[in-house]
Amino acid sequence: MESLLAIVVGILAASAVYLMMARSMMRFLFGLMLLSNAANLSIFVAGRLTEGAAPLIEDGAEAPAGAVANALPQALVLTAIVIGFGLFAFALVLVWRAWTTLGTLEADDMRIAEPKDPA
Amino acid sequence: MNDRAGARGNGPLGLLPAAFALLLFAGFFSLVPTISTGAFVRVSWAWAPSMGIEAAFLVDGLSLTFALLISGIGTLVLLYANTYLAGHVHWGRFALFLVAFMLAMLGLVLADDLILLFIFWELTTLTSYLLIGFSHTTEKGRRSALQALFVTGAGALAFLAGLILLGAAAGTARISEIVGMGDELRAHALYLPVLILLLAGAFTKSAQWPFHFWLPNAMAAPTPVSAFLHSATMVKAGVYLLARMHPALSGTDVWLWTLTVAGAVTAVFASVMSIRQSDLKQALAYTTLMALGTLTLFLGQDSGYAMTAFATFLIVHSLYKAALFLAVGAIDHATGTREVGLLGGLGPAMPVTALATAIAALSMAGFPPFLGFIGKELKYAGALAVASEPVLVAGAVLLANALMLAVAGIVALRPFWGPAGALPRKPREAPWQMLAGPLLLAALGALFGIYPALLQTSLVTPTVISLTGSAEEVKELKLWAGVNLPLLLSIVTYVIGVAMYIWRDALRRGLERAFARVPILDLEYDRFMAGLAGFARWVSATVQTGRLRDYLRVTFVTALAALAAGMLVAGIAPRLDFTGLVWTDAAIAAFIVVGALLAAITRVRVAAIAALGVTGIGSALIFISYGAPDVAITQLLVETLVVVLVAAALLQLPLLDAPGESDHRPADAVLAIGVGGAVTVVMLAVLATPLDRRLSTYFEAASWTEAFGRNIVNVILVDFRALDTFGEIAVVVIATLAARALLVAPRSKAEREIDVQKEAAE
Amino acid sequence: MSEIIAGILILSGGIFAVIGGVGIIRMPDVLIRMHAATKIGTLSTGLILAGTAVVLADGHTIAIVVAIIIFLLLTAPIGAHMIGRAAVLTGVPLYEPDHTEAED
Amino acid sequence: MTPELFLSRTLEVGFALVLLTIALALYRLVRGPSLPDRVVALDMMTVALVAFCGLAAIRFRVTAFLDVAAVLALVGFLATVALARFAERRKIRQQEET
Amino acid sequence: MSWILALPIAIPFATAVLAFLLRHRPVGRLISIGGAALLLGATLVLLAEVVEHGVIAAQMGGWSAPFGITLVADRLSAAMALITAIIALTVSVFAVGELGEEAESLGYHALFQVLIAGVTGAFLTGDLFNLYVWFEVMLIASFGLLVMGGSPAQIDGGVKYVALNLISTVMFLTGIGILYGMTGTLNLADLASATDTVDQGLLTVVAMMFMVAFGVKAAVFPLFFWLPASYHTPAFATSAVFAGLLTKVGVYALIRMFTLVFDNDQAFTHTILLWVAALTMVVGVLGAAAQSDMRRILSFHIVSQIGYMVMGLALMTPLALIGAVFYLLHHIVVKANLFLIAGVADRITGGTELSRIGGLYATAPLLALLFLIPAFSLAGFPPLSGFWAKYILVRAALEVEAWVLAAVALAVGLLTIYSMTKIWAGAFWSPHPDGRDPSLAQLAPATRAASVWPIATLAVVTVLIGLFPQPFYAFSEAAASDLLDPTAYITAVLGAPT
Amino acid sequence: MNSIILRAGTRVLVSLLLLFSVYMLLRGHNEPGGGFIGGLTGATGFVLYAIACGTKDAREALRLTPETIAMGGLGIALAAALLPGLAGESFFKGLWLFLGATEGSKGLPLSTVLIFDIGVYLVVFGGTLTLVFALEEAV
Amino acid sequence: MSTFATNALLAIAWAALSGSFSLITLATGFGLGYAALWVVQPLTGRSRYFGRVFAWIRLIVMFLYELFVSSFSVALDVLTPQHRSRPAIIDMPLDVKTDAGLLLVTNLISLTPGTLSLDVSEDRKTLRVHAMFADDPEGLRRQLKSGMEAWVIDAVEA
Ligand code: NA
Ligand code: NA
Repeated sequence: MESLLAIVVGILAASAVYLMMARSMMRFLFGLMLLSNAANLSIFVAGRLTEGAAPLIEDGAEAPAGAVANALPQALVLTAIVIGFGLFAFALVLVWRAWTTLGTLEADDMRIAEPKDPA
Repeated sequence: MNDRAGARGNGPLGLLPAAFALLLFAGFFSLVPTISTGAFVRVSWAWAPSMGIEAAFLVDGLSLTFALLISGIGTLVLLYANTYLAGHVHWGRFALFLVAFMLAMLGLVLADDLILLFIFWELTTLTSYLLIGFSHTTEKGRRSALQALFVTGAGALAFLAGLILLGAAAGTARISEIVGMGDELRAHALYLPVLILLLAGAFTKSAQWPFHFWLPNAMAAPTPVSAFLHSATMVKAGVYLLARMHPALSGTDVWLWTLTVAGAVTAVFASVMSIRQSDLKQALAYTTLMALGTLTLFLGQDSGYAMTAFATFLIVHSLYKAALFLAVGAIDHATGTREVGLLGGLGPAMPVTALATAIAALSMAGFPPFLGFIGKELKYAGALAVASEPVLVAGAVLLANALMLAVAGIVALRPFWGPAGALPRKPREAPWQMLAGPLLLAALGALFGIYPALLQTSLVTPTVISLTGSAEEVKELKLWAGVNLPLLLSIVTYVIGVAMYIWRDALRRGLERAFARVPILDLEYDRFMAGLAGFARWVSATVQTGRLRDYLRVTFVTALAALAAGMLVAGIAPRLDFTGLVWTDAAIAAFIVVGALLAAITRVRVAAIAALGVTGIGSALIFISYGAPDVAITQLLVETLVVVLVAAALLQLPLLDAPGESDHRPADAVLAIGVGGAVTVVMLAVLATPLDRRLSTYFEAASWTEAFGRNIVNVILVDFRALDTFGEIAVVVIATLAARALLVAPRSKAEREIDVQKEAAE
Repeated sequence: MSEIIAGILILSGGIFAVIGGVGIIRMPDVLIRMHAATKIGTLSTGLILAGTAVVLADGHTIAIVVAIIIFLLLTAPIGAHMIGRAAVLTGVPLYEPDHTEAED
Repeated sequence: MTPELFLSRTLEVGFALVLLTIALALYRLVRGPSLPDRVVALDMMTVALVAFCGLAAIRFRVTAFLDVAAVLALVGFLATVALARFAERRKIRQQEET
Repeated sequence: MSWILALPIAIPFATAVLAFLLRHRPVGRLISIGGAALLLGATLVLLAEVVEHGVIAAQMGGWSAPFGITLVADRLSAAMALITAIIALTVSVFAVGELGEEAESLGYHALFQVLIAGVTGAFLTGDLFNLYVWFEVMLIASFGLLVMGGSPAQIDGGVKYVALNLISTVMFLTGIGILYGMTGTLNLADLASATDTVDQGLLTVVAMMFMVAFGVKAAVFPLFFWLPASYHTPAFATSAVFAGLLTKVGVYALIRMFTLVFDNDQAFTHTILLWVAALTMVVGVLGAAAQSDMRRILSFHIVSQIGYMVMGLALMTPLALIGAVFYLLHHIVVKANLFLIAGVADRITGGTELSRIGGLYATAPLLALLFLIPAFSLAGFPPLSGFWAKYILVRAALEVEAWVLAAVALAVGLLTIYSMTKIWAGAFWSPHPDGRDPSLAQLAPATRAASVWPIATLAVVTVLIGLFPQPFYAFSEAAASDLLDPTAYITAVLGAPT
Repeated sequence: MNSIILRAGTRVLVSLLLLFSVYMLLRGHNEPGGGFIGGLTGATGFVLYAIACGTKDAREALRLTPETIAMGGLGIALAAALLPGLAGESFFKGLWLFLGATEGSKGLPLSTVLIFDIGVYLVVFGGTLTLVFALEEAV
Repeated sequence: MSTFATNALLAIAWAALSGSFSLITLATGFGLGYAALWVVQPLTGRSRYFGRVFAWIRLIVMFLYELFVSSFSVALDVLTPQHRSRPAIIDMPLDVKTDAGLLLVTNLISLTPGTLSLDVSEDRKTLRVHAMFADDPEGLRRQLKSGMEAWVIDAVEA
């Protein structure tokens, strides 16, 4: 499964990169979502996969009974998901604002800060 | 700019700068007895010992000569300027810059540390930039200032490199040590680079051809500046450097020929240019160039004659040139013009100025009994002492001298005693402060001409000692050295010079024609700057296109290239391993992939959102399958909220891509696949190696026993790595605050204007 | 015995789930798909969760399973109501027995 | 066939059927054609995911996965509500504009 | 120890919380300034501790390294924290003069303080993932500050800034995942030794990944686009703090990672850095030469100057690293100040486009003087701070006979002069096209004080470094030796090797 | 949103979601859950509230502005992190107090770690609502 | 449902979730539920105190029965080649008054496959239902009214 997930991560990344280079900033956002997803999965799989056993300690036990999933990457991914959510939310609002302020979602039309014909 | 005295004077405070300069002069003057014995004075402080840099100052013959010229002429110039710029609103900063310049110049000639020398060198550049730009309200003034800065600045950079290498070659930054290491340095592998780089600095600073063009333009500055910087001092910094390095670096063929050729070409070229000028100040500016060429020429040599000639002419030139500049300034100040064609008949109105000018001009023309004569004789003697090509060198010097004579005539005769022209203002004599300088300087030229021994013992001999290391090489300064070849050459000079003065208009016309085809370097400079600006614009427009998609593409290409380069150079070992693959996993992977591809392909926003939801759900399935319930829950909650947010934002956004969007972007697709592929390959290589799980092992053991939590992931989040979590919630707070700022901020005026435009377009 | 019961619950839940899935593909308009999908889906999930409760059979699990089923019964119909309302309001073409399948 | 074996087999079949259901929903999601169609598909996936959690809890004997299911059951419909409301409001705004 | 390492992060956070909760009252801004002053005190103590005791480390939560998160300060990070505090204080004062109540009620001070916390966090953390978190804190705060005000240019610039930085962020995150997957650790000091036993080829590939991720943050060629696209759009106080600090965090991260962790294949990685450095210097300065807006010129110069710092890292000799450290410290002060000055110029002349402004030299001499200091320092004019920075680097390049690099560094200095004088000529020397006589007297006294004092303070720092380079050089020397031989760093974090 | 059905359901669901979110928060140290999950769940409740009844009502129900809650949460988390420092321990060190501890059970555990997690909860809760409310009001 | 009852229910739910029905968890649940209800106070309308056990049981049983039966009938339609359905949207007068009652009626109608509550009119007098098998709209209307609604009214409002 680790190898398979590595391939899945690659496909996610490829889709994301393709989306991010699209003209519409909405598609960029979608690409961003996918890219974060790919990054999260890559951390998760980099910590190696252990089927099933969640890193929980049974009542009365001092430590997990058997082999459990690697907890550290889970914590990292969790952190990364929440951070990614914050960043995505901001980016979304920014794109929305770009639409209301600049009147476009097209990346190519966003030329206010760097005008085509510099004075 | 208002060069003319305004209604207000500067008051007694205006004399302070001159008094300060005088004080300095007096201080240096008091050192003359010590230095004239061939001794030197050195003071130093540790400044940046870790870098091997000292704040060290050395007074020897060479530096004292310069210091006296700088502070002495500085005193007179400041005195002069006080009247020249009386009542000017910017008198204060002018005086400040001028004094600062003087101090920098003094530091330059006194510094006994390579880096300290450079620092003062650059300070003179900076202060002269500000001084040349005194007439900053005109485009011309700004251009001249920049040109001077740019050319000398460029040289200075080479110079810095040269100094660093010199320091490295010598193993010390102490100049007084370096000058004694001539033999070692000349044999050093770095000799040639050091020499070339230092010469680049010296030649640009001293306006040697082909870097000369900035100097005449620098005449945009007020006259006191021209007199001080561009005749007496700053331009001589390059010459000073060559003289200072003479003991250490001279004596090689490269040194000899570079300095000789550059000096000779500059001298002749400048003399010729000088005669062409109709602006008195410009004419003088070119004679300064000529003098610098001549000085450089002598520094190319080793002979005692050349060294003595150098020392003498250095002083001579400073005296008469400063006097003439100041006098021309007085004329300008009085009449409002410096045009030769307009000026005439000023003699009766400005008798003192006329006298000072005449004396200085006689010295410049090289007539006895003025110091200029002695200087000229020594020049010929020095030129003839050149071992290899005496005729060529002497010929160049002769031509230059003759032209100087003609220019002296143009400056001293025509304006005062020629027919009166249409002057902008009725002339009257300049006030005493403006006369003191020219008179004193001209008088000194006469004094030293009649009593050359005064100069010989006090400054010339010590300077030659600095240059050659001993007093043996010094030649005597004499007004009458008997009938010899130099005297004959002098007479030839007079004849040719007078002829040139008489037929100056014809000569000028002839030169116009002759120079018509020579490229004018001043214009070449403009072309270079325009080219530079054009190139910069091209680079800027090519790189920073303003289009996000270009930026993104380059970024992804760079990332891919970096990874690919790493893989190709370092080599990695990816391994595919599908053992133990469960079919449910394959199905989940397939969901994610379908979701991702759908999101990438569909042009319908809602479909894309749903597709993203699928990849999210797929990821959650993986998290569930591999024991990460916390992550799965968080992922699902976040997915849900993302849908809520997107659904809200989408209310105002278009649901489809704008028409015209081509979704066939094969190049992008290739790039995307490349990036994805690279990520996969790296991941596979990593997964092929074993993982050290000691961190998690520790967490598993400590989670309950030490941190009292059974959910290890949560314990990591709130205890083991709580700092991460803290940062993370800060991200959440700030992200939402930032987004809120965008959402609630009232729309700006500019936005409303855009709205109006949009409406108008519809 | 509990394994058998759980197995049957899981199997029937799974079968219902697939029927819901087929329904969502086969049914002629969005409202009918919803009848088929969302609600049969809810039933199937309920069955499978019941199976879970039977297998794990501790108080904690049962409590959670009951909670989940309550949650589902509370939320699923509200969601369905919202979709149905939206479909009608936005004028999604609805199936009439005599006409062919409609798409927008 | 022991009861245990029966359970593990049915469990496999259960996973298969639930995943098949998600796949069928995915098909509807891709096809649409209307927004409510897609929302129905997403909703169905969410519910199927709850079932998947239940199955995972059995397979790994970990109740924790039911927590995932609980959150999903409680919160998942919010996406449905949001999207459905979006469709409605969008339509209403369009009508207002014209 | 624990206190003094945690305070530079905790103080700005506490300030942010208080300033936000009291944002509708005048005391809110005082809290912001007071917090920055406290931060300055704390970082001073931190630096003193580090100078006295060498590298110091604190284990958060008391969990020993590499299990918990370690905060660690060597000379470089302590100095960076101190400079951050200086910038925080000066800019927070300046902001009072520039920003209105609207920005404050939207939480400007909180965003600003959290930005500062993110920066100090990034400098002080000894943990790779924690570094990522601080990067994110900094990044999201910078997003908010960048677009606060919401003008079309800000939104436009913001989109580019956000888009490109987010890509870098994800790359960084992925890189962390992969590095963890190879080594099983996140602690930087632990990584230093853990990376010795892994597949070195793979490590190089991962190094490239980090190079790109940090390269975007540091704004090196060809990854700098976001910077000139956006830095000229926000409030000047914001530009200033961005210009001073943000890219430097990227440079810091590059230095940290490529001296401590990715030092395995220098022949490859550092050669690439060499090319990056040269191209960054050249392209940045040419970009600046092409601009005619004060802030855009300054923005491109940030890029160009980053090239110098990377050059120091790329050469990787003791002297070169000294130069990099010196450059880093000097440039923060100078660049922030130039943007502040642009802010004042904008307010009294009505813009930053050079063809539409002017006259400052004649009627605002103080501002002119205050501009000259950082401007010529930036161009490497002696005896200002920038001269020493450039001198050391050029010497370092010549020392290893990197002739071309030295020539590039020098030539870029000349072009820097060119654009600084362009500003000088355009905004200061040339008369104002509308015949205005811009003067500081136009500003209300309080605003004037809030604007001029920060600028003057930073200018004084620039001059002091220039006139007394010895302590700064000696410090940089010690900092560079820490970097080249991380034994002390590793020991401070992990304890003495047994 | 003028769906009477949705509004009727919201009444029950919001309470349930809030309750559930606190449950997830408090059990988080030992079972799946914690501040993030709790905060997100709780926020979901008020998001539903806002969707069903409008942000005005939702804000009224919330009493405090969500920004204040989020910032306050950050302050609480910071305080929980710094508190051990005041007690002479490392920052972020968990300080534990077991109320009513007996031989067999540890009693009710109170700790700085829990306070920290409550801070996390408030931040996530308040932050999410800040965003959602502002967005709802803007579009 | 009264506020108190809701609160009690929440307390029980809490205890259920906590996995222990001890007094402490119940009390905690009650407290937390109280807090939650306090928060949603603006929404809370009037409701009654006493639920009827018998009516509830009948409601649940009948609901489950309906759920199964109609699920099968929908499933049958899914699995057979022809679409048997005769969908229609019918309006049904509503007598249920309270929020809880309304929610129960509409949800239960929605949950039973074959019928779906589309909307309630502003005056709460009419429920619009989409029915899959509406060959006899009037019969269906009657069936829902006398079935679901009646059971709910008995359980909640009577
Ligand atoms: Na290493
Ligand atoms: Na201008």
